[in-house]
Parts: sequence; structure tokens; C-alpha cells
Amino acid sequence: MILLWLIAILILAGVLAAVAGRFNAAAPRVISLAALVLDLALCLGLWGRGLSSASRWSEELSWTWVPQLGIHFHLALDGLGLVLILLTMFLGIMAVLASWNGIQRSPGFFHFNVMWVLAGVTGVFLAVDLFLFYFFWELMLVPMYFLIAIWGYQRRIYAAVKFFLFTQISSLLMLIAMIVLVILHQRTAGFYSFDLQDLLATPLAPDMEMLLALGFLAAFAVKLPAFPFHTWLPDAHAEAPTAGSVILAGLLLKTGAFGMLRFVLPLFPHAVQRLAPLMMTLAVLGILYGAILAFAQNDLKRMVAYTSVSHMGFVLLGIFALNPIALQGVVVQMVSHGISTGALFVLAGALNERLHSRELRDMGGLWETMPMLSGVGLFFVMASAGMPGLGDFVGEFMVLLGTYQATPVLSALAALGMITGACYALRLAQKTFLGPNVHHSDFPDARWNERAIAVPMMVCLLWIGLYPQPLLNMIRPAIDNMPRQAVTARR
Amino acid sequence: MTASDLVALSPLILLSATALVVMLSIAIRRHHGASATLALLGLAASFASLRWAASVTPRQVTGLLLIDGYTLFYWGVLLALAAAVVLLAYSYLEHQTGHQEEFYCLMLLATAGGLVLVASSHMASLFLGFEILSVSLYALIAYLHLQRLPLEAGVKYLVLAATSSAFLLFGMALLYSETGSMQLATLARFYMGAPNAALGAAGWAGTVLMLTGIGFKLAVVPFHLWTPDVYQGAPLPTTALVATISKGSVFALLLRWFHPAGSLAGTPVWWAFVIMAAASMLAGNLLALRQNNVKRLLAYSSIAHMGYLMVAFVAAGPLAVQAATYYLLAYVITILGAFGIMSVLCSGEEECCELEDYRGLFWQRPVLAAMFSAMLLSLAGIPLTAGFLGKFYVMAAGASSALWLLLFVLVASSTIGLYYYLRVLVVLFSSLPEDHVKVMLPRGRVPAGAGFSLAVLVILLFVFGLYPAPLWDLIRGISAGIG
Amino acid sequence: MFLLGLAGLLTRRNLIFTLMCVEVMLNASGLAFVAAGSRWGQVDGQVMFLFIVAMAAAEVSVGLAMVLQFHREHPTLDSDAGDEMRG
Amino acid sequence: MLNLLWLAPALPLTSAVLLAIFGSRWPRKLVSLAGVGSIGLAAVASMLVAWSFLTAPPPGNAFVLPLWTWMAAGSFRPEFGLYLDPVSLLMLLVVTFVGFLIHLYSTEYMRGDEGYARFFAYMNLFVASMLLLVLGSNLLVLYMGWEGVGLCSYLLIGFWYRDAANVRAANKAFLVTRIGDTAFAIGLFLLFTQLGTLDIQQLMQRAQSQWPAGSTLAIAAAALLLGGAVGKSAQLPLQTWLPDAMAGPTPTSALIHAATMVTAGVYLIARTHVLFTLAPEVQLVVAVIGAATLLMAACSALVQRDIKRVLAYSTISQIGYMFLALGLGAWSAAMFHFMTHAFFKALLFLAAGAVIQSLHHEQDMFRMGGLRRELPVAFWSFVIGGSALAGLPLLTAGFFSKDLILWQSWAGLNGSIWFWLCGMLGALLTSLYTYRLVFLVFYGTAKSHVSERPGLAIKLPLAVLCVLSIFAGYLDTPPHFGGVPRLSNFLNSTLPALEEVHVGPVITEVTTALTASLVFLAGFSLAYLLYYRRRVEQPAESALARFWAAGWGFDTLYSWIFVRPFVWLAEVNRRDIVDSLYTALASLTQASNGLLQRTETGHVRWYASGLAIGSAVFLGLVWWMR
Repeated sequence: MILLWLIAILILAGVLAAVAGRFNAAAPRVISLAALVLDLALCLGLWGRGLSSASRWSEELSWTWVPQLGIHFHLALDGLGLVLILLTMFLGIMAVLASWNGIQRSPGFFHFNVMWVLAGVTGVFLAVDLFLFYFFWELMLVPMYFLIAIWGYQRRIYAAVKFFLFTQISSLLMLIAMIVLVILHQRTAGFYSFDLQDLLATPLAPDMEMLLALGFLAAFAVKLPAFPFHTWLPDAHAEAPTAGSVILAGLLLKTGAFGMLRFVLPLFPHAVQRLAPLMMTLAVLGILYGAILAFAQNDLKRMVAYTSVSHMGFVLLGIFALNPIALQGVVVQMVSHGISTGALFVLAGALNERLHSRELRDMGGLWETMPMLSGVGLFFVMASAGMPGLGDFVGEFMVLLGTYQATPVLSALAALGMITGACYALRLAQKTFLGPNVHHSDFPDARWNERAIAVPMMVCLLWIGLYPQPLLNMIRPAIDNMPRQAVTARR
Repeated sequence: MTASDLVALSPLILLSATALVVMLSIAIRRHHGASATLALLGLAASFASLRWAASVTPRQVTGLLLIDGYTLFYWGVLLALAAAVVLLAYSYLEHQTGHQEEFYCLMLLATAGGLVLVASSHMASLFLGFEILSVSLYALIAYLHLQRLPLEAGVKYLVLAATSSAFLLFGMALLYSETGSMQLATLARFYMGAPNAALGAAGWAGTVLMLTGIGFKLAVVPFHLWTPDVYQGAPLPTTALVATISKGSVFALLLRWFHPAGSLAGTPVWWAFVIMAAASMLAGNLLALRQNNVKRLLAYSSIAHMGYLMVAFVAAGPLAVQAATYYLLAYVITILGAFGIMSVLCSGEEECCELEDYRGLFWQRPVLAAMFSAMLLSLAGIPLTAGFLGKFYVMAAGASSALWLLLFVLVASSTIGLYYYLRVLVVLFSSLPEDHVKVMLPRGRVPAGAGFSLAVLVILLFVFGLYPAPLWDLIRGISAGIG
Repeated sequence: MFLLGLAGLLTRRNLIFTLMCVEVMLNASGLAFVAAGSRWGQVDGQVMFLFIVAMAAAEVSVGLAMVLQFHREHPTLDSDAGDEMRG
Repeated sequence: MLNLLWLAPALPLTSAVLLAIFGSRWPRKLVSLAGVGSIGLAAVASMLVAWSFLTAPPPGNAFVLPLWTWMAAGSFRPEFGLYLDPVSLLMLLVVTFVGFLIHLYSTEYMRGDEGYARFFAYMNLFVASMLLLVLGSNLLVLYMGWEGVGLCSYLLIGFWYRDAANVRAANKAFLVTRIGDTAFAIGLFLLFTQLGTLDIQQLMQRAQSQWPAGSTLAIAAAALLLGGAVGKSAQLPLQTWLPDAMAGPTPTSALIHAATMVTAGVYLIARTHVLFTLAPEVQLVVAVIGAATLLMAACSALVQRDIKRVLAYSTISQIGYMFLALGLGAWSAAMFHFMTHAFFKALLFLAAGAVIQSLHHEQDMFRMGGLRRELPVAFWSFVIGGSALAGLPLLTAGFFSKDLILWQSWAGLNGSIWFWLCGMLGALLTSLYTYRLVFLVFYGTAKSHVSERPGLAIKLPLAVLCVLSIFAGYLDTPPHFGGVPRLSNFLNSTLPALEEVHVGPVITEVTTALTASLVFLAGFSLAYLLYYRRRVEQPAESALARFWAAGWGFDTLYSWIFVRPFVWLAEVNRRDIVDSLYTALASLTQASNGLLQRTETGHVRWYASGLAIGSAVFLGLVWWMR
């Protein structure tokens, strides 16, 4: 039941915020924040209770939904899901705080959309019925679309439509793959079921398995995004309002990786093995390509967006390295990338609020007047560049280490991403905080909400960087549950 | 003709009677409200008698009409749609000059034609239903005959519909000459390739010509060219009628008689359907891509939606019939809602169908705009809405028959489709320029009747989108005999 | 006969001629029904012909009324004049 | 007492964090107290640890202090622990003690700077990272410290961020070392994948037992680690960043870019010497790199105008000596030279800082002169430090450590006369450029006005370092001179002693020492003639001099090979070529929309023909398929 509440609280809070927004401009943000804090508390409670060692899921809820097709409203929680919903609630709070003062137009509807996106994301992380998963998968699109299209920057419409179209075409392919899988299952087992657990046992011909895996991967690779399906991302991230960028980078991208971990690997273990070289190559291309493009950008938000492409390359690489170390690294990387990139977007938003520009050429020498913001910014830039002691390093290192065990060459090539990563990180720092203050900008330093965002995020990154064990312990059982055919542990 | 036959026919009879009563009442005294009320009452009575009729079904009434669960289901749907159209038309016509009352009479007749079509099991009744529907529609489309556009649309529809009738008739004649029977059931047996019943060249040619007539009504490629003009020219309630009752009843007929057991699969006619489906999906969506008139845009989108429906149609198996039925239902609800909202908004003498007229609607009429968005999202097939489940079932049907090519066309084209729905959404939610004063969309109250029907439609949209199980059971029940 | 009507429909621009051609096509179908009926020795074909004639009459009456109105709006009977809606 | 070890990195770290958060609001005194005090306490803790280590050596002459398991994923469970053995103890002492002196110096040197607290935060963080690097029991912890010092180096080079050139220099330093770091990281992957652990001691044991000498894996691993070492220690081919790094405040240059961080590469190789022993080819490469670097950098040092750049090239050159020693297996000689170098190079930098500060941040030697009387402390510091650097026989520390390397470069197993000659040539150049510097700055006519004189906080560290630069050499005096190699013996439990094979009638340590002394004299005399007697007032302008001054053209080379292509690629593809694929798709649909729209003519006859054509097509289809 608590799983349902996690989603329901967000949905209700969204509706409440929309209604309240008609009477009071300040009410929606308070409602959203309260709902998220409540949800976070619930999640922490779940975490505190510990994972169940006896069963696959530590929390489960299953209701019949469309019995004719074996569709269930089936939510379940394991360590992987828990980590990610914790991240969801955490970044949700940050997103609400980041847009505390920035939203003038229709705050009620804005927060409605934020809450519903988060509800969709939470649903995605909890659903174990394929249909339900798809349902939530699409549910998070529409509010996100509105967030970009209404509250975004100049090219918001283009970005929002592009985002929606890319996601939609790929998810429809996934939907077809899901349906085919279910029908094949029905032919062998005699009954329709969209339940992951039932479908796991479906015997598949190798070619069919490959096709289905590609169908699923289409959706996840676009969402991740993997090279060469990434081009929606810079536009969407750059044009979205701060909260939207935080949620996009921090959470929506993670749903792609989550989908691969939750569905693709267990459902299509053999196809995954066959696809691994291709996907890993794409991942490495993505790492380097994203980094080079990030280096080339002149728009701060676009720059950060391309760094996401690069970082998500590491995630993809780790997933298809198909060994436990890399997979755990993937989850760590997902969490810490969510935090560090989210923070960078908050920073970009904060700068945009002051400078009314996202162009790097309008910045420079900001340290002079905003030492705190700049220092914090540098911290996250360095986190993004993979500085040891901070979260991203742990993820990247484990991913690369795991990958090395699978294919040393690709791992070495991917490690070049550390250099290219340093290139864009340094350029970012150089063009914004450092250098002469040529524009004589003089703006107030970090405000209270910016501090309230920065401090927990820094603490989290340090915590993951120095002692990621609690995180790893949560993920471990989920990784161990991966089928033996897919994930090979060396030694 | 026994008493039970009459009971079975009671909804049809009541409906026709209502049409007469409305006509008589107009002759006695013109009163808009009264005519509308009478029409509504008649529809309600007819709807209520469905239960009564259900007690004696299934039953073959004479050689012409087959009344069974399937028929009654579609009758119910058509009657409900007609009632919704009446409610919407009332508020729309209030603002129009000229006579308003005959609209209801014609509309009821068109609905009756639809009912006949759904129930027909014989070429003659098919033809009669077809023509009752068509002729009423000519008048309905050109109802505002003092305006240029409706008139032009009316003339176009008249010429083309008559031509298509000619095609249909000629095809039927050819088939008759080949098979010696005008019973549709016999025809279906021929398609199924029953022993001693193979179709010759004339038979297949006749089938193709019949398809031309039916395809025209459904507006599938390549018989779609008229759609945008008629949609644009016709008054909004008529457009809604064309989009829902006309297409719904024709498709119901098609589904019942041409689908049996996927018997067509592999035949040239089946391929014709496949081509129609693919071409409709692609062409419809591509045509709508940059359309700036919302009515034309919805017309093009309807072409595409008929294409999606065709995917379910060409698929085999019980799932296909159910999927098609569900999809059709979802579609008519959605499109009726969309046209309904437009008719509520466009309450002036002039219709406001240009995309620009809707700019920033959300900030002025949030509830209506939200409803409109829901309709658009349903058309685009986004979850929470009936349109999504419809598309889901269609895909399931297609996948279970391994129609890969069609499915990929479906995916590609619905992505293209999404683009223009989003275009409309963007306009709805975009900000208003400061000096832009809205004249077209007054802040009037939504009339109660129209508001009620819209609310019901929206609720249905979400109920069918979220909890389809009961409806699915119902559809399964009524379509048990087919496919 | 059917094709003749069709050809006329496609080539003539005058709306009256257009309507006439449609009539020709309808009558062609009617004739086909009668012929088919006679092939099987049934009366059904002739019944259909009656239906067709009745329906054609209804159609022409509505059609002519509209053409009249059309002529009032456009001072021509050229069917191509009615192309205000396109694209 | 050994358990106090964790305090050494923890104290500076705490102070760094506090300073970063509250520093800007604290009074300057408190900042100084925290900044210097934490290092001082760390130094005290280190000395206590050292005392305890020396008096009661732990079993195996090594001590492990496990703290926590960093991360555990399957078999990958690196411990976050500290490891103390003679080598790390030596490093610990040098880092904390020299660090303390430099911090003390900084309180005066940086006193007018608005980023005072920031400076100390960075410096403290640096010391903490450096100690982590030194003490890490696990290669991953070492790597963390490794990156941490790189970060601090970046922050401190770009400390005066308002000047874009400083920021560029910082970026360059970070990037070039990052290249080496990446090789290092790949080395870690390889080591873990093959040997299943990253714990340094276990790693060495397993390598020894599992890999035969000269095996491909050992070569690969050693080569990758060498990549890291080369980057951090500014050796060929990644040496280009260090001269530019002089953009940072002078105490930074002293601490990071002379005494400690840049020698991390030496430490890394010494730490993992087992691998290098297993890969003799790579070890030879180390020696060649060292020899080449020491000559190249010495030549460059000869023609610089900027006093700090002279010292920077000299640092590169001296580390070249250490690499030479490592490459020949003279592990403890390298460590010995590291120690003496830390003292005298820190001294030189600090003294240079005193000069620079006195002259309003003037760094051009050709605008200095005659400062002997104005700045006696700086002068004597330079004389002592410089003599140690040049290797003034028997008196200075530098002589003993360099002599050891020179001797072993020939006598060792891999030694040869060529290395020996390189070393001698390098020594000649060293002596020459050192005294060139001294004569240019302190003799001749005064060209700049001395505005302020150093205070106590500057003088004291200089004095202490002077003492160390002289006497540290006596820790390890050659047995042939009747001395006792105490340091080498102490280190021998970790670093095996070099086997001296090439010993003959001519080839003796005494001849080497004599030659070295002669070479020193030659260099000194040359400098005396050129820069004192003839008083060259202008830097050499020949093509060769310009080539040397520009660091042998490496910057230009790399700019053409790497930087420009990368930037070009980035610029060209700024709009993301992949996106045009999707744009093309979009245009295609738009075009087909336009095409299809033409079919909607509005003409009823055309629409009717649509019906006709459609039926005809389907009739044809039926006909064809039947």
C-alpha cells in the first residue's frame, strides 16, 4: 500500500497545487514541497526498515486491472527501485526549491506538472507490470512537455516537440515489442500476462529475442540518451526551466538506464550478450562525442546537457559490460550524475536569473562578486569531471573497471573520456567563474534557497564519493537477481 | 413480421417516429427548444427500448435486418452519440440565423440510416441505410445554405456521395450476378471460400467497387479527398455527425461482414485493405502536418485514424474485432468531444477554426482548454485516455497477426501525427501577446446541455482510458459471434 | 454505361451535367441489377432497381436545390468555381 | 603512537573544510592560525609517529592503519587505509615539515591578498591530499590523493583568477597531468583485473608470484603507471605544464611544483618498483626518459629570463635525475635526491619569492641585479640553495644525493657510461644556470628599487631550509668516503639496495665524485666568466636559445598535433552533425506534406477522379494478384 501512497501523494499534491494556485500564488510551492518531503520521509522509512532478504521484493502491491489481457496494477520495490525513488524525491525537492521564486506564470499549473512528472517517474521505478510501466513511462512525458513548452526559454516549443517526438516514436517501438512478447508468452503459456515475473520464463527464438530486445532498447536508448539518439537532449535541457532541467537530467534520463536494468537484461539475456559489443561501442562513441560537443558549446545549459550525453555513455557502457561491478557502478553513476548535473543546472538557472543570459561570453570572473556560488559551482564541475572523493568518480571507476574485465580496449577508450571530461569541465569553470570580470557584473551571491539546494547535494556527493557502501548494499541484491546468462561474474 | 420482430426493431421505429414527430411539431409551431427536447426524448426512448429489444435478440427480422448483441451495442453507441450531438447542436444553432428546427429532424433521420446500416444483413437494407444517411447528410452539410462554405461543401458531398453510391450499387450488382444472392451472409461465405463457392473475376471486381463506396464513407485513402472540404464547410455539429455516426455505422457494417475469421487474409481484397490502411495512416498524418485550420486538421487526422482502425480490421482473430470496436468507440468519443468543444467556443455567427483563434486559450478558458487538450492527447494516443488504450489494442491485434509492416507504419505515422497535435497544444498553451484582445472567444458561460455532454465525454474518455475492463467484457460479449 | 457516366462526371464542368452523369451511373447499376436478377430468375434485381430510382429522385431533388443555391452564390455552374476550400 | 597516523591527513583536511566554509568571515589571524597550525600539528603528529616507528619498528618494518572499506562490490573491495613504511615515512616527514615551513612563509607572503583564507584552504587541502597519496595503502586511495593534489595544483596555479593567463596555465596543468592520470587509471583496471586486488602490498606480492619477469602484462602495467608518473612529475613527454604552472603564488610553486607534488611520480614508481623490476624494458625507458629530460630541461633553464621559470626547468631536470636513478634500480638514491631536492628547491623558490616580493612582483632576472646587499637573507639562501642544487662538493646535501645517482648510473646493473655522461653533462649545465641566476640577480648594478624587506615569517623558514640544505646530505654519505649510508639502509627494507656491478679500477665512486666536483667547478667558472666578468646584460637571442627557451618547441608541437585538431573538431561540429540527420527527416516529412497538399485542389471533379483512380488501382491489383 505504501507504494501506492508514494505515487498518490504526488498526484494529489499536483491537483491540490493546481487548485490552490488559482487563489494564492505561494501555496502551490509549499504544497509541493510538503508532499515531496512527506514522500522522502516515507522512502527513508522504507530504507530504514531494510530490504527483505527473504523475497525478491521488499514491498509489493498487485491489483487486477484489465483481466482480459492479464494486466495488473503491480508495483514492487527492490533496492534498485528504492535508490532511484530516493533520488527522485530528493531531486524533486531540489527542483521545487530551485524554482521557488522563478515562476511567475501560473505557479499552480507549474507545480501540477512537476508533481505529475515525479509521479510518473516514481511509477516507472516501481512498476513491474509491463503495461503499467509503459503507462507511467508515457505519463511522465506530457507534464514534462508542458514544463518545457510553457516555462522554457526562447526555443522552448521546438525543444519540447522534439523531446516528445523522439520519445514517442521510440516508446511505441517498445510498446510493440511488449505486446509481441506478451502474445508469444500467451502462445506458450496459454494465458495473457504483462507481469514481468511471468514473462521472464518465455522461451524465445534467438532472432525474435533480438528483435524484441531492440524494441525495448529503442525506447531506453533514446531516453538515456545513447549516441546517436541524443540530439533531443541538448535542446530539451537547454530550453527547459531549471526545475525541468533538473528533473530531466536527474531523473528522466535515469529511467532509460533503469529500463535496461529492470527489463532488457532479465528478459533478453542472450540477445543482450550478442548486442553488448555494439552497445558498448555506441557508449564509448557517446562518451567522447558528448564530451567534445560539450567542450564546443557556448551556451552554459547546452554545455551541461552534452556532459550528460557523455556521462550517460558511461552508464550504457556499464550496463552492457554485463558484470556485477559495472552494474553497481552504473547505479552509483546514475545517482551521482543526477545530483551533480542537477546541481549544475540549478547553477545555470541561478546565473540566468541574475545575468539573463546563458551565454558563456556574458560570464567570466563571477568569482569576484559571487565567491560562494562560484565555489559551489566549481565543486560540482569537478564532481562532473570525476574527481575522486565525489560520487561520480566511484560510479565511473566501477563502470570502467567492470568494463575492463569485459573488453579492455573499449574501457581504455572510454577512459579517454576522463580527459575530454576534464576539457569541458575546465572550459566551463574558466569561462564562468574565473578570468577577468570583463562585464563588471555585480550580482548578489547565493540566496537561501540556493544554499539549501547546494549543501545537501554536496553532502550527498561526498558521501557517495567516500562511503558508497550503503548505496551499494541496497543495489547488490537487485544485481544478484539478474539472470546468470546475462551477467557473467568473472572470478 | 411478428410481434417479437417489432420489439426487436423498436429502437429504430421509435427513432423514425421521433423524426416524424419533430417534423410535425415544426409544421405546427416553430420552436427551437421544443424540437431539440423532442429529439432528445425520442433518442432517450429509443435508447431505453434497447433493453426491451435485447430481450428478443438475436433475431433475423425479415431477410433484411439482423438484430443481435452486436447490432444493439452499436445502436446504443449511435443513439448516445446522436444525443450528444443534439445537445451540442442546440447551443451552436442558437447563434445561427435562419431556421434551426429542421436540423434535428434531419439528424434523427441520418441516425436512423446509421441504425439500418448497422443492422443490415442484405444488400437492399445496406443500400437503404446508406442512402438515408447520405441524403440527410447532404442537407445537414449545406444546412447553413446562406453561407458559401457550407453550400460548397454540400455540393461536393452530394456529387461525390452519389457517385460513390453508384460505385457501391454497381459493385453489388456485379456480386449479385456472380453469387445469385443479396444476403450478406452468403457473400461472407463466399469470401470464406466455402466449398463450391469461389468468386470469379466479376465477383472480385464487384467487391472492389463496393469497397469504393464504403471507403468513401470512411474516408480512407485513396477515397479521402473530399474529407477536409466537407469537414471545413459543414456546420460543426454536422461535422461531428459525419465524423462519428456516419463513419461509425459504416465501419460497424464493414467489420461484421467483411471481417469473418480473417477469411480475406491473403486475398487481393485483403491486400487492398492493407494498402488502404497504410496509405491512410501516412497520408492522413502527413496532410495534417502543417494545416492551420483546426477542422481540416481534424479531418486529415480522421483519415489517419481510419487507417489505424483498418490495421485492426485486417488483423485476424477475435482480438481484432474487439480492438477495432474499442478503437472506434474511443475515437468517436474523442472526436465528438473535440468538435463539441469547438462548437461551444465558436458560438458566433462565424466559426473560428483557424489555429490562431485558439492562441492562449488555456489562460482564458482553462477548463475548456484542458478538455480540448485531453481530447488531443487521446487522439495522439497518450496514456490516461481512451485513445491510448484504443491504439494499444490495435497494436495488440496487429502484432498477434504479425502485421509488422503495418505496425511500423503505424508507429512512424502516429509520431508524425503527434507533431500536429502538439502544434495545437502549443497554441492552446502559448502566451498571448499583450495587445491581443480576444473577440472570437467571449467569456460566456458554457450552455448547460453542451457542458453536460462535454463533461460526460471527458469522463468517458478517462474512464475508458483507465478502467477498460467492463467495457472490454461487453465488447467481447457482443463480438463473440464475429471474427 | 457506368463508365460513360463516370467519364462524363470527370470531364464536364457544368454542375447540371455532373448531376446527370451521376444519374447515368446510378441507372447503369440499376440495369446491372435487373440483368443479374434475370440471370438467377429472381425478382430481387427489379426490386433493387425500384429502390434505386426512388433514391435517385430524392438525390436529384436535393441536388438541384443546392445547385440553384450555388448558382446564386457563384454566377456560374462551373463546378471548379467551388474551390474556396483546399490545401 | 602509530595510530596517530590518521591525524596527519585529517588535520589539514579539517582545516581546509573550515576555511572553505567560514574563512571569508574569519579574521586574518584566525585564518593563519588554522592554516598554519593544522599543518604544524600534522608535522608534530608525523614526528611522533616517526619517533615511534624508529624506536620500536613494527613487525616487517611496515604499519597498516585500516580505516574503512571504501566500496565493496563483489571481489572489488578497496580498503580505505593508511600504510606506513620507511619510504612513506620519509615522504610524510618531508611533506609535513617542508609544508609547515612554506605555510609559515605564506602568512607573510600572502598577507595583503584578498583571497587569504582561500589560499590557505587550498594549501591545506593540498597537504591533506598529498598525505593521502603518500600514505594510501591502496592504489585507489593513492589515486584519490593523486587527483586531489592535481586539483589543488589547478586551484593554486589559477589562484589569481582575474588574469586569464593564469587560468590558462592552470587548465594546462590539469589537462596534461590528467592525460597521465588516465593512463594510471587504466593501469589500475589492468592490475585489478589480472591480480584481483588494489592493495599495494598484496599487489606487489601477487605480481611477483604470478607474473614472470618480462611478461607482457607486467610491461603493460608498468608502462601505464609510468604514464601517470610522467604526467605528474613533468617528465618527457608531458613536461610542458610545469613552467607555465609558475603562474601560481610562489609558496605554491615551492610546495607543489618543487618540493612535493611533482615528485609524486617518483614516489609512485618507487612504491610499485616490483612491477618495474618485472618489466626491465619499461625500467630502461624510465632511465632514458630521466636522462633525456634532465638534459633538455637543463638547456631550457639556461636561457630563461624569468627567475621562477629557471627554477621550474631546474625542477624538471632534477626530477629527471630521480627518474634516471629509478630507471637504473637505484631506488633509494632517487628517494634521497627527492629529499634533498625538496629542501633546497623549496629554499630556492622561497628565496625567489622574497626577491620577487621585494621588487613589486618583478620576475625578469635581467631587470634585477645587485641585490646582494639589499637582500642578504635572500642572497645567502640563494647561495646555499643554489650550491646544493649545483652540487658544491662535500658541503651541500645536493652533492651527496646527486653523486649517489651519478655513481649508480654507471655502477648499477643497468648502468652504462652513457647515462653517466648524461648525468655529468646535466651537472655541468646545472651548475652553469644556477650561478648564472645568482650572478644576474645579486651582482652587478641594481636596476630595481627594493620596496620592502622580508620579515621574520619569511626569514625563519629560509634559515631552517638553509640548514637542511646543507646538513641533510650527511644522512647518507658514501662509504668510500668513510660515511654511513643511513638513509639507504633505512629504506632497504622496502627498496632493495642496488647491486653495484660495474666497478673497476677506473670506475670507482671516488672518480665519479672527483669528476662531479670538476664539473661543478667548470660550470661555476663559466658562469663567473659570462655573467660576472663580462656581465652579459641581454639574454641570448640565437635560434637555439629561442628554441630552448620555448621548452624545445613542445608546446607548439602539441598545439598542432592535439589542441588544434581537437578545438577544430569541436568548433566544426558545434551544431552536432548527427542532428542534421533528424532535421533531414523532418524536412522530408514537411516536403511530403507539401506534395500531398497539392492533391487537395478543392475541385470536385478531381475528387471524383480520386474515387475512380482508386477503384481502378484496386481493380488492377485484384486482376494482377488473381
